[in-house]
Amino acid sequence: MRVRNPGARHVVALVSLCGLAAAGCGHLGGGGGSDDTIDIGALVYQTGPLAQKGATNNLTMAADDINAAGGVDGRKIKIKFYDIGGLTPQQGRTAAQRALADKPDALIGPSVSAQTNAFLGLLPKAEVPLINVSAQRESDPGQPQGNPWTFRIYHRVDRMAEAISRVMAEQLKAKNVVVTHSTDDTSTHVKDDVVKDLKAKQVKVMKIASYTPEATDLTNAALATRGADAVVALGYPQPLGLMVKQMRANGIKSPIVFDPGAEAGVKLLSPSDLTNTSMVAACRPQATQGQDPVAKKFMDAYTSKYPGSYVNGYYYEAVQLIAQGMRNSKGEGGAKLREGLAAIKGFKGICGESSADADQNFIHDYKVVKLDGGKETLGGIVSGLTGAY
Amino acid sequence: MDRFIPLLFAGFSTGAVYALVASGIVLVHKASGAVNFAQGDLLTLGAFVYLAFTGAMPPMAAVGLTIVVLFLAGGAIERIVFVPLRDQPRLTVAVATFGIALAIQAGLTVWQGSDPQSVPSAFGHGSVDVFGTPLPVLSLWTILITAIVFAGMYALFQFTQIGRMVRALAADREVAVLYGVPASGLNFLTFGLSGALAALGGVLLGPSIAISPMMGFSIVLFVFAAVTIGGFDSMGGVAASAVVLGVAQQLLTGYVSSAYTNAYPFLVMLALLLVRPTGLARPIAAERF
Amino acid sequence: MNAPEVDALEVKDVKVHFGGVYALKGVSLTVPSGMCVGLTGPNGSGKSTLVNAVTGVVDAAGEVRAQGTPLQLSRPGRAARLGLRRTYQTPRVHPKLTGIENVCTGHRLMAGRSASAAVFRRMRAGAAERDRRRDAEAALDRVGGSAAADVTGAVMTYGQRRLVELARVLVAEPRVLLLDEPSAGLNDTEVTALRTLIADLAAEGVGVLLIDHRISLLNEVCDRLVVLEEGLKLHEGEPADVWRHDRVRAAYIGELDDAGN
Amino acid sequence: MTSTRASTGTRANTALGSGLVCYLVVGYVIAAGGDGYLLTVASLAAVNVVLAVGFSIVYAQSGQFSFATAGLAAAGAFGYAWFAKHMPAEIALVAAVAATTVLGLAIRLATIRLSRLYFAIASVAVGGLITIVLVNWESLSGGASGVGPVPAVTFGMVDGEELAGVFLIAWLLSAVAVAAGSLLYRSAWARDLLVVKDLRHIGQNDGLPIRRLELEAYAVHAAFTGLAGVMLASTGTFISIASFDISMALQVLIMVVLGGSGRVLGPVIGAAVITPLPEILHGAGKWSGMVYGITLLIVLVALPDGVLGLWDRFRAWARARLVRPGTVRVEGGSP
Repeated sequence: MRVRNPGARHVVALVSLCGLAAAGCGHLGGGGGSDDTIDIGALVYQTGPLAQKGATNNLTMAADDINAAGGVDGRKIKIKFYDIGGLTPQQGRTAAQRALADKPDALIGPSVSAQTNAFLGLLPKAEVPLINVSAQRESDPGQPQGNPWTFRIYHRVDRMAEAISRVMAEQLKAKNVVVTHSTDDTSTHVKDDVVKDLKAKQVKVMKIASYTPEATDLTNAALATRGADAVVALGYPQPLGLMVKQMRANGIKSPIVFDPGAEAGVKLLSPSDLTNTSMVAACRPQATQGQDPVAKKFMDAYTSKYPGSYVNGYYYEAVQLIAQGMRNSKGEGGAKLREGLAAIKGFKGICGESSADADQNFIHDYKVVKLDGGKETLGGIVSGLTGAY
Repeated sequence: MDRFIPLLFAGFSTGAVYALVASGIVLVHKASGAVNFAQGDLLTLGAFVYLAFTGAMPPMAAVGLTIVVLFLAGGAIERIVFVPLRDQPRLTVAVATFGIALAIQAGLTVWQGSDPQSVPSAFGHGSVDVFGTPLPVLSLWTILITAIVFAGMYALFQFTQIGRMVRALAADREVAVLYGVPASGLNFLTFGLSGALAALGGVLLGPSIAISPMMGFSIVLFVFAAVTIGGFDSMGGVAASAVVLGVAQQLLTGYVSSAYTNAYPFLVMLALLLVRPTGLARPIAAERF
Repeated sequence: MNAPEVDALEVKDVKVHFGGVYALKGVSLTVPSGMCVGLTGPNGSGKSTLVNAVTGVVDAAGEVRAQGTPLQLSRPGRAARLGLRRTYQTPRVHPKLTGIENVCTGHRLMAGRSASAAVFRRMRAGAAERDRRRDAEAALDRVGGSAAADVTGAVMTYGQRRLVELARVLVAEPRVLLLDEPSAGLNDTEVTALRTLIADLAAEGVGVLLIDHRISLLNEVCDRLVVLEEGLKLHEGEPADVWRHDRVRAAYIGELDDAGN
Repeated sequence: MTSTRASTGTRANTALGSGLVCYLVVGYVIAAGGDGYLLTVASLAAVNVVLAVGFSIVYAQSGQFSFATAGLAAAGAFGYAWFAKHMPAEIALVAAVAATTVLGLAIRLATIRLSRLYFAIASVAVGGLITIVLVNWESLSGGASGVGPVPAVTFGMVDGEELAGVFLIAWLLSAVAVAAGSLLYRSAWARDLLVVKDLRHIGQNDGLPIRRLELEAYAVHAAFTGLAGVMLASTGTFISIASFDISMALQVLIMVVLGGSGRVLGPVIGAAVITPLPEILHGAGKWSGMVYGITLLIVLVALPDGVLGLWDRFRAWARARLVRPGTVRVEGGSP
């Protein structure tokens, strides 16, 4: 009597689940930080909503430049890219785990704060320092979720607010201001600080208009800015560009100061919409190349090597800083590299002068970038930023 | 009160575009009884195709060509997905349209990248003074063009032979086929028409916002609120509820709170569904409980 | 006859309309317990609409009592609680369930048929399931459908589907049974089996309303016969004399030659 | 006549037993040998298994299509994160799952009179609403930047900081969910759900409590989805509202459709295949989104019954070929 094999169906489950295990085991034997190369793991966005941010070109060029100049004490820099793929914290954590499995010397972080927070806890055990490219204060070493293995190359929320309010008060001499922001967390934090700073400088905040990051019609926010002699605009690129377009469409011509969220949004606006607008950014070689020979050299090299590609000074400078950190730590990774990075003072890079402070943030002088007519020119530098609180 | 008129007009113009998309969904539902979740992404596709064409030809020609391309795209979707799934339950067909939506979004991301892009307007720029307040020219054109299109469709469905056949198909598919209505040919036509409507929506909405491959889904969510209220079978009911929802959303955002902008259409829809579980218009498959 | 039995089903002046069309224009009939009442009439006379009205699937006006208790119309599922079951013109069986499983779904024993019981009270659920399967097998045997016990609905023959549906209805031990053209598509031996089954059910005190066109079946098994035409009761009486009634013949068979057949 | 059917009951139990043992062995192998990356992907697989089993019961078995999966999972995750601040993690788990079940019941009760198509659309709205409310409920969800570090569920058996241990607990939880799912699938209740799905009015006329069954199916879906949300928070140690967008509802749908319905094995296979797909697709880079959409289309058109359906058809085909000549096949009887 043929006995039907009861477990036959379950063999299928076992086989497919083993497939999962095998797919993973392939990662066990990843290359360690071998001696002759300095391995950097870069968490970037090749697919999903933030895809094609041009980060890969900037990182590759930085490594090529350093290796061309003889590398770090003879050791070549090798960058491996890990696609995060989306905006969820799980994707950030998975990409970080994949990078750490290859035992890199250093990591260059994602630009979404929630994703950075999702894997900060892994760094102390892996003893791998991270150059963080997101704006939230939570990832700073002193913070509850932070740890001493993170360094920030990007602007920080409170410093950005201080810079913007100083531009409004000192440069634009505005008396009546309207602040608009999308309700994502970073913009909300910057808005709170800007409002506090402006009040401290006796600048009247007429109205605060907020909109959701995925709003598709911003007439309400645009109309709220009517009557202000200057407008602060914070938030995601898409709604930011849309709001300015609807302000101009409704005949509102007052000057506007953006935070870096506008970077991608600016491309959506016609040159005429951009009259009387400026943006504050921590690292903007495109604008500082007029005054800064280092930025000029980088911009010329980059635009010739990758014509039309998106310039991202933060990623380029991050690789340079890791190389400098390695020089300070005499080629030692782990805790030594961390101390090497923390010891960087007055490093002359494409973002101007970078030096690590107590919170291990590198950039302290933010640049005011005028955007009139769609061309970027330097409208001044706000220095000595300590963060309002 | 200087904000009321601009908000009202903004509501009318977005409501008009959503009415176009909603009528596309109603058309597909009339012809095949299925719900098309990919209608919003067809609008996005229309906007990107129009953007690509504007580079090579004058705006009005680009608009015309985009409508033709989307007409064929709508027909192709009917052939590839709806015909093989004809006898599957309605939910499976609705789920298949999700597959189409995902494929369009991903295809656009590969083709155009995920950064938002701006689209040149084929119908005028800047603002014009109406009743003393500056209003975007584009939204005035949007309202006008949508009104003309709906009048045209009303005439098509009431007075022409094709229109009568489509309505017969919607009323009772088997009987209509028995009477010699060319069901498969008509299906292709109605899907094509819904594609063309989405293209028009894309061309009108595109220039007033920034387009990105991922925007289709938030549009279809809004439109579903309108379709649920207006009923799945009445073009007029759906168009009216789309405009009402558009205006309600703008006014509520302006005068109540802007944190819940995207939630207002759903709140209105849920409130209504709890009161009348089969929507306002003539109940279709009234489930008797 | 012991104390006067309450009527199994009492229908008073039931009206049903779809838009302008009046399917039932006020029909009244009673099915005493333990009796079989036939309901017949040309197609479109409102037979199935009456069954739908009684089971609350269609909006209806008028008054219906099952086992003496009044029934809220236009509310499906209420009739079932009062022991009323019906079958369908085209037998409805679930394609993915076997014969036994289809019959079990009709069983009234609800123990073990909840999510929590299935996971936490497995002993009780197991016992209840065995009882249901035993009753289902008995019901299938009774209607002669045991061959379809392990066959899934999709591959059942038409006859098997009819018998499984009949078993699903019987396993609930109904007090009132509405049979909607049960003899359609059956061969002679199956019709005789059906006749004895209906007779046994009536003997057990079940009130049976038999809707059919097979005149021989109606005459042999029904105690009374009701004829409907265009939503109205044309005539009611003993099967034998109903056919002699000229209006019935005119409506049903058209002009009859003198031989009366 | 002792029916042969009784024996299938015991045989099915051994099949479940052996299946679960295989499942746990795989979990142990991954926990012992896997590196951080594999543990993270496997934890996501465990979460997806629980999500898929819950969704397949409400969609494939009872025919109710629900888009609120992302909202319910978010409620489970943030509920757990909040409860875990005030009580031990294990009790917080139970509290979060219970809260999500009640939320699911409330949603279904409010929409019980809707036809299935309208409920599908209403569930999209409800899912969206839950997300919007959570984003604005700062104290619970930490707004857009999320909440963390969230304590891991350990039942005292593993060290909360240690990745492999936390993963093993999540895998055990998913094994419990699979076992419960299997019991539910083989129960008389699941059979009644099929009638609710395909023979609605007939079931009603037979006295089946249609609404109670639909509510129960939705409550089970909410409980499983809430548990999945808790596991996501426990293994991820950090959650933000960005984790729960509409793509989660789509992913669960693809798993159930691909896996096939009727048995708990369907969603398990669906989760085992779909979870590593994005990791494998990294090579495809920007084409991965396209592959997702097209997979869904192909599976729906070509494999309406999913992998399980294919496997059953293959076995029927194989049995018809491989039966030794001369064996008398009794019509319908099992050997």
